[in-house]
Amino acid sequence: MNFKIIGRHMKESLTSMVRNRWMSFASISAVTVTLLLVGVFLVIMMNLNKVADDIENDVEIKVLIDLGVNETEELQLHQKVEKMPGVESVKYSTKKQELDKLVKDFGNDLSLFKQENPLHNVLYVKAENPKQTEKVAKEIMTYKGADKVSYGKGKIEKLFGFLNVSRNVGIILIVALLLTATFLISNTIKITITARRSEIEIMKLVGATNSFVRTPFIFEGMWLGALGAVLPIAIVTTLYATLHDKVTPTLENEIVQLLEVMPFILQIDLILLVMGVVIGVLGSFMSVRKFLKV
Amino acid sequence: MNFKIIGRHMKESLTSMVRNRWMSFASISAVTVTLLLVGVFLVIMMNLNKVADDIENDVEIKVLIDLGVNETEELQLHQKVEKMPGVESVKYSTKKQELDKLVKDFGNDLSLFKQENPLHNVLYVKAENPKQTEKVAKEIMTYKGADKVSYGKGKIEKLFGFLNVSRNVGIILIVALLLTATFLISNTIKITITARRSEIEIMKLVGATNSFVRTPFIFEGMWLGALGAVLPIAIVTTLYATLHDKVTPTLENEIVQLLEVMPFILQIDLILLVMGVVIGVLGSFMSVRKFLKV
Amino acid sequence: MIQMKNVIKKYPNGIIAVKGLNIEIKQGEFAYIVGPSGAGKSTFIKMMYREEKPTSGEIRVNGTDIAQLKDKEIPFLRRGMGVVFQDFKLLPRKNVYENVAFALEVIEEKPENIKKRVSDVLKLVGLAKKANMFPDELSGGEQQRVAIARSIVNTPKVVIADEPTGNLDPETSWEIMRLFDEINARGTTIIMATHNKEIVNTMRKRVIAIENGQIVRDERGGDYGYEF
Amino acid sequence: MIQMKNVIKKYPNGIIAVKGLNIEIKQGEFAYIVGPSGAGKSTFIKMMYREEKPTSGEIRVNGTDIAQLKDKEIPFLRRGMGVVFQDFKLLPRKNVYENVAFALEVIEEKPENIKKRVSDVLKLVGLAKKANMFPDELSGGEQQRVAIARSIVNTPKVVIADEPTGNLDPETSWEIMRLFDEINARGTTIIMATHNKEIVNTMRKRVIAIENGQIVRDERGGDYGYEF
Ligand SMILES: Nc1ncnc2c1ncn2[C@@H]1O[C@H](COP(=O)(O)OP(=O)(O)OP(=O)(O)O)[C@@H](O)[C@H]1O
Ligand SMILES: Nc1ncnc2c1ncn2[C@@H]1O[C@H](COP(=O)(O)OP(=O)(O)OP(=O)(O)O)[C@@H](O)[C@H]1O
Ligand SMILES: [Mg+2]
Ligand SMILES: [Mg+2]
Repeated sequence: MNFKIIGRHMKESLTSMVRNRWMSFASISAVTVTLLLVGVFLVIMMNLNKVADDIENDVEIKVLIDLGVNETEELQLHQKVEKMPGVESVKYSTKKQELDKLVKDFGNDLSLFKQENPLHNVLYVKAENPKQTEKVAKEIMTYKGADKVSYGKGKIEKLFGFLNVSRNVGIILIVALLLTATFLISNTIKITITARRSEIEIMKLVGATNSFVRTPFIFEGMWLGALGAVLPIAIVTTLYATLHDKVTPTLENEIVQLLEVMPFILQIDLILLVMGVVIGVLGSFMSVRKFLKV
Repeated sequence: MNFKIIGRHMKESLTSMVRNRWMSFASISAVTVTLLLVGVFLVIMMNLNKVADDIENDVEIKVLIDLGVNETEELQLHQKVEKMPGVESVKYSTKKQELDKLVKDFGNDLSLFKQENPLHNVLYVKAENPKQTEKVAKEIMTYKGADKVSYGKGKIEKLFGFLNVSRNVGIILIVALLLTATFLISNTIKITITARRSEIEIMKLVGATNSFVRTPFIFEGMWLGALGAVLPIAIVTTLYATLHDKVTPTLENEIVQLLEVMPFILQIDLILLVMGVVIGVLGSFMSVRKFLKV
Repeated sequence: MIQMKNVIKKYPNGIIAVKGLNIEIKQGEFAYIVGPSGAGKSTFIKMMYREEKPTSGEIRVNGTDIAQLKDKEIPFLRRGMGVVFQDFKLLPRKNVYENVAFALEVIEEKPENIKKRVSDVLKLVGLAKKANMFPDELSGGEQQRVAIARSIVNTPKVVIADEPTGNLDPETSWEIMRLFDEINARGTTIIMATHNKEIVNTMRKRVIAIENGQIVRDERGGDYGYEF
Repeated sequence: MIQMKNVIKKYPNGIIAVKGLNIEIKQGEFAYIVGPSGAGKSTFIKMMYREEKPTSGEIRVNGTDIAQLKDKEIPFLRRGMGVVFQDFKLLPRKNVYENVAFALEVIEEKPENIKKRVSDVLKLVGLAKKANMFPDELSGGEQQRVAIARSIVNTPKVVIADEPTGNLDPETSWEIMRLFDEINARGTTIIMATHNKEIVNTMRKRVIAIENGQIVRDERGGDYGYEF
């Protein structure tokens, strides 16, 4: 197949799409609506995933420092923990700060214990990877000056479990949605091509080879998919950029953050475009094939 | 139109559906896939909504009982609060129980205060409607024997805000999904009927009235929709029943509970069936109409 | 029964297929429409049953101007007419029996009558054995005969046939013509566009010749008239 | 160039349309296929360009048995043949020019040649002015002429025409026949199924009569032969 022929097929595909205006429009709008759905859910799911990550990353190890330890020893412990592999950050909190927190949470009833504070100084340690939390905690436990190390074992495991389930459900939903979208788009293209089976048969009867008949249809599938992706890309991009700008300030000091607009939204756009084009081309290819046996 | 004619149209619609096997199958599977999507998301969204309700309903008012109050007075307060309009339940907790909780949360450092417990006896009050929490709290504040009343003002309002946003997003998603599904189903039916426009035109040319041509198509739309709803109903029902059975035991003592299988799943099934049938019928009606002008 | 006055038909693409037709065809007449390819015969015929609406002029069928007909009334006009379309227009998903029966179902004929009547008509056109076959399983001539059967099955007042013997061998053509003649003898008007010189010249009837969208000749008992 | 040996064609519905055909048609011949409606003429013709595959028997075109042809090779068989289908088979979304040009695009003819050749052929069939119209804007006879134009545009070795004058007036029919005769004189084989007695009896050629799926007569310079 040379360039001239490809040009002919390209032109043919555009003419045919225009002459089948109504059907083309129906196909394109089905693609549009489906991809819009995919886009919106992808954005939501991936942000939820980010939220789960953020929450997981917020898990801390609380190291109660031995009451019988002096300041130098405390500093040594602090530095040692900071240099540990797998540790991301260490935050020191005096027993006074701890009591203040307690009072804030439990009311002034406890404030009469201010004279004789029974609490410990504390190191709050964050692991680089939340999955390492346990390992890090156990390691610290062996250090001198660490009285008690806690990281909410049961609670955190429960949280991790919950987040994992959510993430898996999210992935299943996304995959299901992608499959559904694939099916719907190729189904629509199939139906529109079936409506043109007699055209395909006539072409074959006049001596066209399979590829001669097929190529314009494949180009047409490509256009339908690409045009169907235009609106979803525009809408998802604009909406997310706007939403991100609005929401980010209110989340300024929170653990949870939205995904940055770039490059995230470009990736989504790419997924939508590729889905549209690939499904359009494949759907067209497979549907035409059925009617080529003449 | 008499019964015989309706019978004729009904038979006609079935024959036509069978003879257009391929197209019918394509339509039905598009409906199936779309409704399955709708079903799954409805189930998820409505359960998330339930979770939000559960969390909201878990908000409690904590009433610290005056330290200088005797047992009878405590009982009177308890009963008075219980009888208050808008109060759902009241739970009494001694100061010993309170300290135990504190110790459990904060470690043994506090246990040395057991000799001289500085805490109050407490009433935990739940409002019938979480929105009334503030009103109830203020009312109790005026009662004799209530020392301090707290219900996490800022925190709860933030939570409520968050839950409301989630709920609204959820509703928007559901509505968007329903609209999308409606569009996709009626679009598919439109395309399949467009592929048969010449049949419609021939019928008109042979002297059929609009309603004579239309009625079998409308029945056909109904079948397509109804058949398309069968699988989603079966799948969603089975899946949810299974999931509910599996998940419920693990949630036994949690605040959050899944929606009971009955009548919830019946409602979902009904929505799916009605959507399939109504969209099938309307989609068919509107598409045929376009080609009746002959 | 059918009168046309100054009928003009201009298609959307600008072609004026009929340029001022004036004609009257009385109940019970038998008229051939002849003329070269593209002369406007089919357009003339299509306007009688309102497949095409005239651009201007008046078309009266049994007194009512069908150019003014409301959409709702059109089916009732068509029921009084049996049409053999030049391209047959069979319903592809209905078999031979159902295609013919459809013209009776439309007028809500009783099922028992339908069965009898359809079988009879299929026998008349020689397709009794092919009642269960679908159009795409038929030869060209067989399809044409199904179209003819459908046009006469509800004993309409007029049969309008556009080139009804174009795909038939002479013998079958003559059978169909005898059928039309019989129906005509019982009072049915027959209007038939044809290129079949032999038929026109043998079975002498009124001949309306159209050329270039205008009537150039209108003779009772005329001949086909085009020599080459 | 075309030989058939014991060719039988049974359709999926059980009808045996061709019951043991033996025939040889030589390069440069002009053969009419005649016979009653439903005799098997179209089936016979369709097997030549492999629209239908014979149930058994051998069909040789230029020596190769096309019953054994691989799917891939079929287009190349068809390119050597120009076919006028009984139901025209025009592409509905292509205009007259494009429909005819398609047969040349298929063989990857140069665009400049296509333009010239298509215009010439459209002039031959009298449709030069309608090049930009779509099939559904044409009269029956005009559609048929587009089909004829497409069949001859790539100067095939054989033209196979199924009832090519069924929708044409006698004058246009004769023009087409003169065209076929000319092409035939230049060496092209012509195989033409027809019901037109006048043509067969006037332009004397080989006549192959088929009845009930079998050849009942095969005469050079024969006549149409069916009287009524
Ligand atoms: N739907 C249409 N749209 C546009 N032009 C049309 C349409 N139908 C017919 N024409 C044009 O109107 C003219 C008359 O067509 P018509 O079908 O009436 O001819 P006809 O006499 O029936 O010819 P034939 O004998 O070939 O069937 C032709 O030139 C044709 O191209
Ligand atoms: N696709 C098909 N499937 C089943 N049966 C068919 C099919 N095509 C034709 N037949 C049957 O085969 C027989 C021969 O048909 P064919 O089309 O060859 O006839 P023909 O000689 O061309 O007739 P005509 O002059 O009417 O065109 C007919 O009885 C027809 O009903
Ligand atoms: Mg005509
Ligand atoms: Mg034939």
